[in-house]
Amino acid sequence: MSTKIGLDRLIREHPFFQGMDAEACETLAGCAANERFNGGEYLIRQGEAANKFYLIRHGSVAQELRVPDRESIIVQTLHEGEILGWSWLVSPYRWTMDARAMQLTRVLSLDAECLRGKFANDPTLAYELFKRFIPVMASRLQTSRLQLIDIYG
Amino acid sequence: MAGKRKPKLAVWKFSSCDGCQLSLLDCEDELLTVAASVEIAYFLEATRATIKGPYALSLVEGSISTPEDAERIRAVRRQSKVLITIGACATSGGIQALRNFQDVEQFISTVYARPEFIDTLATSTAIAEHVPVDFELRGCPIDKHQLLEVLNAFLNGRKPNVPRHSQCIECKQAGTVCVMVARGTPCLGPVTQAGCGNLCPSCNRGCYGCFGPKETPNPASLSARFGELGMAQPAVKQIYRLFNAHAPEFQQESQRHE
Amino acid sequence: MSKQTRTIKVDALARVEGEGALHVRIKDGVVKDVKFRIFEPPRFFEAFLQGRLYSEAPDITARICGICPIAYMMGASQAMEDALGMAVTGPLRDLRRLIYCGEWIESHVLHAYLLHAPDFLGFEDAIRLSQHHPGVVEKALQLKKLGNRILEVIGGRAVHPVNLRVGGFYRTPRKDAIRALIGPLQWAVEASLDTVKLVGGFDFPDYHYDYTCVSLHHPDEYPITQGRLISNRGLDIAIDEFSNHIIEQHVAHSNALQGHLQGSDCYLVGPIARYNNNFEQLSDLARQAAGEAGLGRVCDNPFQSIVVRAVETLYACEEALRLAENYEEPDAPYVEPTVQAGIGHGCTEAPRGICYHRYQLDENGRILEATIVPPTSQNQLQIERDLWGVVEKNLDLPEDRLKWRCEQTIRNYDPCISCATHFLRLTVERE
Amino acid sequence: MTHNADPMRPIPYRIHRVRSELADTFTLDLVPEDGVHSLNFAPGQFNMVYLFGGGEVPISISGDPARTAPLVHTIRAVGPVTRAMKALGRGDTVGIRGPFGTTWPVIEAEGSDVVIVAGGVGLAPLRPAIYHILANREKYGDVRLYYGARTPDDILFLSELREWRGRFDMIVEVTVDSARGYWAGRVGVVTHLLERGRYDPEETVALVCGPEIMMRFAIKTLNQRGVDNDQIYVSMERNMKCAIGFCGHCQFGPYFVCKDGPVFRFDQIASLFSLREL
Amino acid sequence: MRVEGLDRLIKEHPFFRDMDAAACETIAGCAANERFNIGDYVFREGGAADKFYLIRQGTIALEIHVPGKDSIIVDTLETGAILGWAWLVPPYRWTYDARAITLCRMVSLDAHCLRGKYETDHTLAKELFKRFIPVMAKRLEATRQRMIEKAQARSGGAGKGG
Amino acid sequence: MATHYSSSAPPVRLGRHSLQALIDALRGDGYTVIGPRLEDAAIVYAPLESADSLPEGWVDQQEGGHYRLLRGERPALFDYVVGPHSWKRYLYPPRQRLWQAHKQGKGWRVKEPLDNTAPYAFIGVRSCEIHAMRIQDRVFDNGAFADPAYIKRRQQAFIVAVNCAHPAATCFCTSMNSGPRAKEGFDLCMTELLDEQRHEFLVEAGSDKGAALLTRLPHRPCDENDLRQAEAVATAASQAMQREMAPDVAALLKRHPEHPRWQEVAQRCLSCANCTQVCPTCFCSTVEDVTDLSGQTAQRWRQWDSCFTLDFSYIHGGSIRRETRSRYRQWMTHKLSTWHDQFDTSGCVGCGRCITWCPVGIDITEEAKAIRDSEGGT
Repeated sequence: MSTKIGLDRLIREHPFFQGMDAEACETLAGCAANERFNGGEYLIRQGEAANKFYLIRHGSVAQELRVPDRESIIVQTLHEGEILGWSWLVSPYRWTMDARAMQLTRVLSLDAECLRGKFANDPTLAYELFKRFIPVMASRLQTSRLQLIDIYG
Repeated sequence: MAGKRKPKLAVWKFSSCDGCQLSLLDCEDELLTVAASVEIAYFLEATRATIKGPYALSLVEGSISTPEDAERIRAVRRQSKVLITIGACATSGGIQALRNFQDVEQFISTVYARPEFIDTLATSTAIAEHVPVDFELRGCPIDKHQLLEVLNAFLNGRKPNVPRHSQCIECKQAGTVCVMVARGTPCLGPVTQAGCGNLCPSCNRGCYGCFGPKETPNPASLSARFGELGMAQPAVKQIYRLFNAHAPEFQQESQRHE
Repeated sequence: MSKQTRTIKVDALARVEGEGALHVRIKDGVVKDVKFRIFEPPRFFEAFLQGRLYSEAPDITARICGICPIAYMMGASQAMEDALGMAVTGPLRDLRRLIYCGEWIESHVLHAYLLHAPDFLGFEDAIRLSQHHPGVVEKALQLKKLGNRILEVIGGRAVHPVNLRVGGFYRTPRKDAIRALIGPLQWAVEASLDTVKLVGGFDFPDYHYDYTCVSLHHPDEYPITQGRLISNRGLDIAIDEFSNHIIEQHVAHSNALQGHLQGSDCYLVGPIARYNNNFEQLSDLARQAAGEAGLGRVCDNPFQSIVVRAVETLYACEEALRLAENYEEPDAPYVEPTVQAGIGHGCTEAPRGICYHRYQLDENGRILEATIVPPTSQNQLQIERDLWGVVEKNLDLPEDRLKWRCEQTIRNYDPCISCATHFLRLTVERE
Repeated sequence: MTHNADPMRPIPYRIHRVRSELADTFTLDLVPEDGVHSLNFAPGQFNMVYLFGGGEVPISISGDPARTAPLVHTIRAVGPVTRAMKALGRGDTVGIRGPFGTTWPVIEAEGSDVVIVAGGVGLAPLRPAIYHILANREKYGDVRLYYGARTPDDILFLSELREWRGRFDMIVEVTVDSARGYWAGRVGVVTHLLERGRYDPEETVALVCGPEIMMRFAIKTLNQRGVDNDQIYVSMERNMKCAIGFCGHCQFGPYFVCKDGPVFRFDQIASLFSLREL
Repeated sequence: MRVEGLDRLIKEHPFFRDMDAAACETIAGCAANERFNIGDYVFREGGAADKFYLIRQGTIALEIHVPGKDSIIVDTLETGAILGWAWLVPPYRWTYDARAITLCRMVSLDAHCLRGKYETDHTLAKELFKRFIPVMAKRLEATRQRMIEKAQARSGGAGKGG
Repeated sequence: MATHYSSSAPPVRLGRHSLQALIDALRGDGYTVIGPRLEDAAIVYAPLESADSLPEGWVDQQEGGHYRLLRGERPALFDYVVGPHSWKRYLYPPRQRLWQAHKQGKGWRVKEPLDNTAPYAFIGVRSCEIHAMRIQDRVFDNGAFADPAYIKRRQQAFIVAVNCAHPAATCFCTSMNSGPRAKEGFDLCMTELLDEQRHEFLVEAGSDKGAALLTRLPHRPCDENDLRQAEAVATAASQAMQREMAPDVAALLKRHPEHPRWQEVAQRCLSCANCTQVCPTCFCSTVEDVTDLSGQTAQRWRQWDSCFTLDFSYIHGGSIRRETRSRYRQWMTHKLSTWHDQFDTSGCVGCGRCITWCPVGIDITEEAKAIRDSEGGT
């Protein structure tokens, strides 16, 4: 049980969940697990079932797109305090990219199945969670678009 | 530049009056210096000697008006590191582009007794409509000083001082009095690119657009003014249909008055 | 898809004499066929002149030729003046003659030195010539520049001048501008005298032809802007009878129409024709220089056209000098035309020979029909005839020499810069 | 400052050294041809660098302001003049007019934290400011450099960045738009660094230099983080021909960028910055 | 009358597929019809983001203005798409220019009005947000795909040089 | 600017025929005298040797895009106002060489050109034109930098002003506080006094240089009546002014960078740059680098430019002001508004040239008024 309490705190302290009330964090902690990846290890593989998302606690993760016959291209790196993964929210719930730990990386994973179960009776929890996803996605979308247009040209 | 091999110059002719390449020979004071600075490798108007490509610089005169020419210009492009078009024919199809507005079959039969001997395209088009062009030198004919400037800029590796602004700027700087304001003479100067040396206004006549449209011209507003000066609609149409009739901005404006 | 078959059509296009090719067929050492082919793409001037205003014709027709735009502008202007029942006389006429002299000087010097002389001296071009004879070429360029300067002072620019119009000029030059030409023209008279001497000393291939020479003739002056059409075979007509005597024909191998003289299969226009028909009108100095350069009263060797051109250059310099010295600013730059329906003819002596215009106007001054007959189309048949003769005489020459000789033969005519010069593809078929 | 009698006349400088920085970017070290002309500059100022017969371009000085010789310019070959300059070598001559323009607020920023935001070749005009700040390190609070480049191959001054990154008194973060797998650094735009950087918005003076579009998004992010416009300095680029306020080309609202800029405190120009085609 | 019409337009729009009728009606209370001609700006970068749009018909280009150059089109949105989520993200300012490149008919939804409704009705919020997330994810993915293509084109060229 | 205009000499009268003496005296002092002349259907500023070349008896008729010279009813020498030229053509020539460099080994030697231009004497300078010169003085000496060639020409120049008697319909100097009466900034200032009895000029000296010259000319003292008559000329001119600039236009334009009127005027504007070229204060220039074919010499030339050209705002990759809308906004806002920020004065002197010489007659006062009217209120 001590782990649960610990997870709860980790969730509360993660910037993504800033402002989330304690009760909700506790609920979420019920779906959470600590995970650890060594440098070079993959957190996520393109095409596989997306049944989690991650809060990065330490380390960094490279999001990579595979390119036929060539080395993958890193489209973004994620670092401490950031989240990884929303394909669990988007049909057909498969990862669209690889995510590789660039060094020893500690994350908190949240199980999608479990979360969905909690949302069913708690629209406020869903609202609170989704509300946080949207700005992150908006920021990543904007970042990607800026990367695409070559703003340093 | 010293010690380097002289760049090879080629001069090509398509459908045209020869006046623009003649401008090079009209550079009497500079011709021999030019000849000393470049290797004249292909210039039929000046020499029967020809040297094989590739060429560092090709000057292209004339428009594309036959199927063979459409092929030939591609070959010229392939052999040319830098390709510069010279004159209204090469940059906008020239006066022969007036055919683009009409039925070319009828043109042929107006002129030739045996139309079946003539092989021509229905249109006369600019070089840039067929191959990439590095720089376009305007004018019907080009101004020889501008031609020298382009050659000079090429040899010195700099940007040519060939402004794309209006003829009016040239008139005003020369102190030439505006014929439109002071005499009511319709003048294309405000929509025409500078470069001729404000010839027509300094002869008290309106500019007739030899140098083609300036950057971002506003012919619709100018045409409205022509109307206020008493110019009839058909004349407004015709004034844009001369040596740069096929230049998009002039073409559109003339079509507005059909 | 031939719409109608008309063998005679005067309603014809004025071509820029342009890109040319030569085809000679020789069988068993006998010339079977010679074709001088003009493949300059057609540009349809006569067609798009239809519907334009009379006043636009000089500027539009100028674009037929970049080397002799004055010939076209002047021919068109005078034809329009004829149609509108007016005439330009006095100082304005003199000014026209002066600018035309500029064109003769510019065109003749260009041809003589830059295009033709290298043939006689065995150089590929004037630039190579200049490496061996720098002084000659530099002087030639200065002379040519003076011709252009006359065009610029009166016309605004050398190629496609802007200042000429039906009725005269848009703006007449200031007296001081014209007077400034006097000094250089005095030099030019001397320089062109030297030219006559120089080219008179060239080696001329032995070839003679009994030409039918057609030119203008004017009782008071060497013909440039005006006159009657005459020939050395008795033709003597006003220019409005031109089309009754000369027909144009379209042949398969040429984009240019060929001119024929009624009653004679081919004829010659240009410097030799002018010279032969108007020797007496030349200045004393010019006649004397011609004689000293080995020209007779009549020239029958087309290779000597370079000498005739030099003589005409001398004359044009003298004439320009006289006109410049007498220049006074006219009261008005032009005679105001009165628009009316009509038909008009204009014919002037372009550097290469007579250039004829005919226009029909409606009552608003719009062009209903236009005909322009440039000198080159008139000379085309004669060029082929000369080629035939020259090839026959030189069958033993190696191919490259024969080719060069053929080119030189064409260049005798200065038919147009691009074909007169060096765009000749010679195919010799030996069967 | 030794001013030329005629501010429009260039002083010949000889190229002492050419360093190739990136595929299209190079650095010229220049010494005066007469051996005596000296030119003191402040970080952020620029010179008009003239290629004889080729044309003149405004180039920020990228050397150490504490050293008057050689004069250092880092140039990206983007136009005809700069491309032709790329072909120059040791011993060739260029003309110099300058220095011109306003400077980075290295004095005003004393006592504050400094966030330096650079994009692409925009690091070059900031380098004199970095030199100055590091030379006077004790006068400043935290110093951060956030630098964005297109790819790892487009990172300017790589060895110096490494050196600075190794210092304990400066944080250097570099990010690229895209990279292959071997790249161990960050991928993402520079604004992302600003979003997450641990600077204190209240205490920060930000120096921003890069293409206008990059600056636009950087400023937006800084604002979002709570850095006010009067704490942000930017280096503007406009068509500078005379560099002395005579020719009018670089006008930007009530300013001439050559004379009143290129460095502006952003609140001076915030309202102009959003206007199109100003 | 008008509200009823909007209600139907909202129900029929793919974005709101499977949304229950009552929710659609609630949303319709925040809706208005809008029309933009070719070249019109729907919004401009930096402007207050107080709406989002359902594109009923037409094409919208999302652009970034670059001084001295043609605007860069970062995306085009067509019939059936939605436009705008800056109203969900502080500081609620548009990040791009949106310009009609054909005649566009749209339904706009007022942000203040919506916020008022969903802040008390989290089911409505959830329904709305869960529709936004996949749309954003798709666009993000498309953008990254283009990044890859661009990176490949670039390195492809450089590779040949070696 | 070091030139000080002030003099305590009393006004005098100069007869019509003493103008030749004035011209001769100036020429004798080494000045190139420039004055109004009728050329090509307009009054232009050209070298003047004889007072007979002055456009006697001509008046001008001006409107937007319209200029005609007509015979006036009286043989006045200065009954027209300003034409297409301005004095900046002489003080700040359309094209001038800045310097020239010669190759020497691997290096280059830069030489400044010798400016041997004789000093100018300008005859017939109007009050608005004096204001324009003073505005350009601030441009070409901005404290940090100065244009030596301009300053030399300007300091050497001798200014003979003329008070306007009949403003053109396009004039609006009264509302710009720049005329019609010349108050300072001249060496001499003349008011033409012409009636049945006499044809004279009342001449005031504005500088010691002017006063000194005046003593060398045949003149007579003035009486009260002369002064009154001269004053009446200026007053009548002021009252005849037909156009005016919207008040507080500087602040007005600052409020409206995105006004729809900019788009509307762009429909008419040709971006031909005539307004900037005829404007006596517009100072924008560009430079051309000129080389010889062999690359042994390089020159730099400065020439007039205009904010109406596409190239004007070019930075690598493209131009900032691509639309005519933004170019017109730039010009008008600069002239009437941001000019104050930069030079502490308006850039407009109300001479009306930009109105007259706009081929399509765009009227800067009308444009300002339209924006002002859109604000409503008083």
